[in-house]
Amino acid sequence: MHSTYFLLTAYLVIWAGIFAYLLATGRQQRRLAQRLEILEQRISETEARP
Amino acid sequence: MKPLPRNPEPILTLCTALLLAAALYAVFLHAPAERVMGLVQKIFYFHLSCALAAFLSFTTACAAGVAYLVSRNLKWDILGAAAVEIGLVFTTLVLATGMLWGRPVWNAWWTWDPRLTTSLILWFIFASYFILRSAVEQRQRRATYCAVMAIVGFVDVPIVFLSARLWRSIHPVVIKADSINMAPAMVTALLASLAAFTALWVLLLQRRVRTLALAERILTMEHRLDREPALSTERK
Amino acid sequence: MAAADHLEIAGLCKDYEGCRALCNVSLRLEQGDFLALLGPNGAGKSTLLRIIATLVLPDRGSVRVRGADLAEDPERFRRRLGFISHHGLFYDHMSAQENLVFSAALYGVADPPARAEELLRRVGLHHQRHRRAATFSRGMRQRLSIARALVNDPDLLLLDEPFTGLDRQAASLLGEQLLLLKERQRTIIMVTHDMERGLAMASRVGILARGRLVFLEQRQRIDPATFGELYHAATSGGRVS
Amino acid sequence: MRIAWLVIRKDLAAELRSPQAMVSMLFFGFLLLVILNVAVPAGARVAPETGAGILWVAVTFAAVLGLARTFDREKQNRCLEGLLLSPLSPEALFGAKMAVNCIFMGISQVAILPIFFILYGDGFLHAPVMLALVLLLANTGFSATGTLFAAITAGANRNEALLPMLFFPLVMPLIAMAVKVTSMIFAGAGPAEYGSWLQVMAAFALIFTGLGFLFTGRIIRD
Repeated sequence: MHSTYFLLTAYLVIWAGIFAYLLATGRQQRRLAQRLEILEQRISETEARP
Repeated sequence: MKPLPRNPEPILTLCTALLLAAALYAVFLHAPAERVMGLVQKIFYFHLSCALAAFLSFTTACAAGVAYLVSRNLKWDILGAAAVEIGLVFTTLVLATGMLWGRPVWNAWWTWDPRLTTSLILWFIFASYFILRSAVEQRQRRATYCAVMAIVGFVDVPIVFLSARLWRSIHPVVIKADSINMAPAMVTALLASLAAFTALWVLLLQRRVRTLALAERILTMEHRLDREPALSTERK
Repeated sequence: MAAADHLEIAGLCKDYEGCRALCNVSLRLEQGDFLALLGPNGAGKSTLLRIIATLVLPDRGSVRVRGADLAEDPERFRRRLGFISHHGLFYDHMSAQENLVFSAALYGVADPPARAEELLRRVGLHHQRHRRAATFSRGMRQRLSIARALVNDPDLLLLDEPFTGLDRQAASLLGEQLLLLKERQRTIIMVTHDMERGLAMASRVGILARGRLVFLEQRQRIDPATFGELYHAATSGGRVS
Repeated sequence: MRIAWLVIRKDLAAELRSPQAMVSMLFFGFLLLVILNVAVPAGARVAPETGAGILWVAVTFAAVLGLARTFDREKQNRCLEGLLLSPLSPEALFGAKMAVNCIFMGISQVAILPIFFILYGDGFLHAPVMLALVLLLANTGFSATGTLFAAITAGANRNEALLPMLFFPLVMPLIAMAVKVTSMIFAGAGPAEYGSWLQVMAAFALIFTGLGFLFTGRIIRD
């Protein structure tokens, strides 16, 4: 019975690990999207000028 | 500038999810419990799958390193960085699950078994890849250094394994002995989880490549906007 | 001694950090040409020189010397190459003489000590030859670095802003040596933003702006009086493509 | 070959004049031997494994200090550029620097070993020739890997701390094997028992020398 805890922990670790990684990469993606937005704004501003 | 290729993520995500569900079903409901080790043996399926994903990552990183050195095209550097990153995640999982398996089965969290030792040193080598990455500013130089690091690290792995084998030659090769007399349902479960993790690996890799490529493009455009006097605007 | 005749540069491109440092630069030089490359900061002048010197690999394009691609046998090409920048390229812990002997040996000069001796006299460091370079004054260091660059009697001499920061004595010494090399039909490429000096010494003048070679002409056909305007138009105004 | 020899001679002469690398390697090696003596209970004899471990900690940490200085002198006045502008090929440069590092390590070990035997007992002194062979193989592997990564860290920003972090994970198998063989020698085992280890060590040295020659050109030029 004791060994079942290890089994559960192992699967928990795998899912938690993958989930945490996805979370971290998702956050990076969002930050990038923000930067992209600012960038697009800057570009449209410069194009508006002669 | 090239448009990014169409996002294949939804289909891939769906496939991965289905495969993972199938693998979970096969592991927990289809495959029988192992007689000696009991339920804890079920760690093995996903543990080995993580190891496969890690191996795929580092092989990809090495191949990408070679491709970069030959072509000097930065897209290979991005692929390499993404692969090492994912490889590091999966190696961490391999080490963690390995310890959680070893504690009940071998009655020790850690033994200097060749596989364990190799995984640990591999983890160190590729963690240092990121330290190197963050320490080099200049883009092409960083790519070259990292490509060399990935190749050298990959070449080092068999030597690590060989030396670890010589180091503790008494240790039985646990996993191999298992897989030979595995029940057919166990083989099914193993194959299902291997397939699921390969799909997961592909999903993660293409996701990371896209993100890193996007980051690269944004950085370039910011540079360009800052540099070109004709296009510059006031930054707030 | 066989001199390197024409240097042929074809379609050189180089990106740095996603920005164009060089874009499709092509040019040919005859033996004995003295090319002054002008251009504002960041125009790609140094990059071009460093590619010719095989210090940097181009992304695209080739450099050929007497028909042979540099990438194929760079070591042999460098045997006949000289390079002067504002970095001394000599060792502080060695004496002037040791530095020159080492360089001469590196280039496979027949009798390194004799060559070092000759150069020390030429740049006026002979009486100080046993002093460590670290103890040299600025002007002496500059003269030592000129001597170092001439150690192999180069067929092709590359100069990266050689006159900036030189004191009067060193500048006139460098000028003399350059004229000497020019008389002996050596090919020289000098990157500078000093327009007057470029026009005074060169046989051809080129302007590099934003990584492109926007102007290239024989010196005789340039009118110094109007060149300033021309330079301004070429570098700031439009992209001449 | 001739040209690589020039660079070796220049570096050795510079070291002879002001032995910066040597002093730091020796000082640190001695220091480690003394510090690690704390781990040994007073009056107790050290087991061969522990002794070998202590010796190799001192040797490798001293070595990395020397390796970190590989390109130090080439950085003043951009002398590295000067070498790259000369007919010297990057491969010859790598060979020269690797040889210099190997020589420095050898000299430092000649001084560290007697101190080790004084502090930890001369009962270990069994097969000096075999010990020298182990040191030679390890030095070759260390200097090949170390020179390659010294070239990399010379182009990076925080290079003092960077080299050990890149270097140690890669040479870990080499250190492990060296410790193992040394402990067997200390325990009085014959060459037949550790012959296969020496082969793997030689293979490591060979592979990394090859990789060094292969990659130095690209590393230095980018």
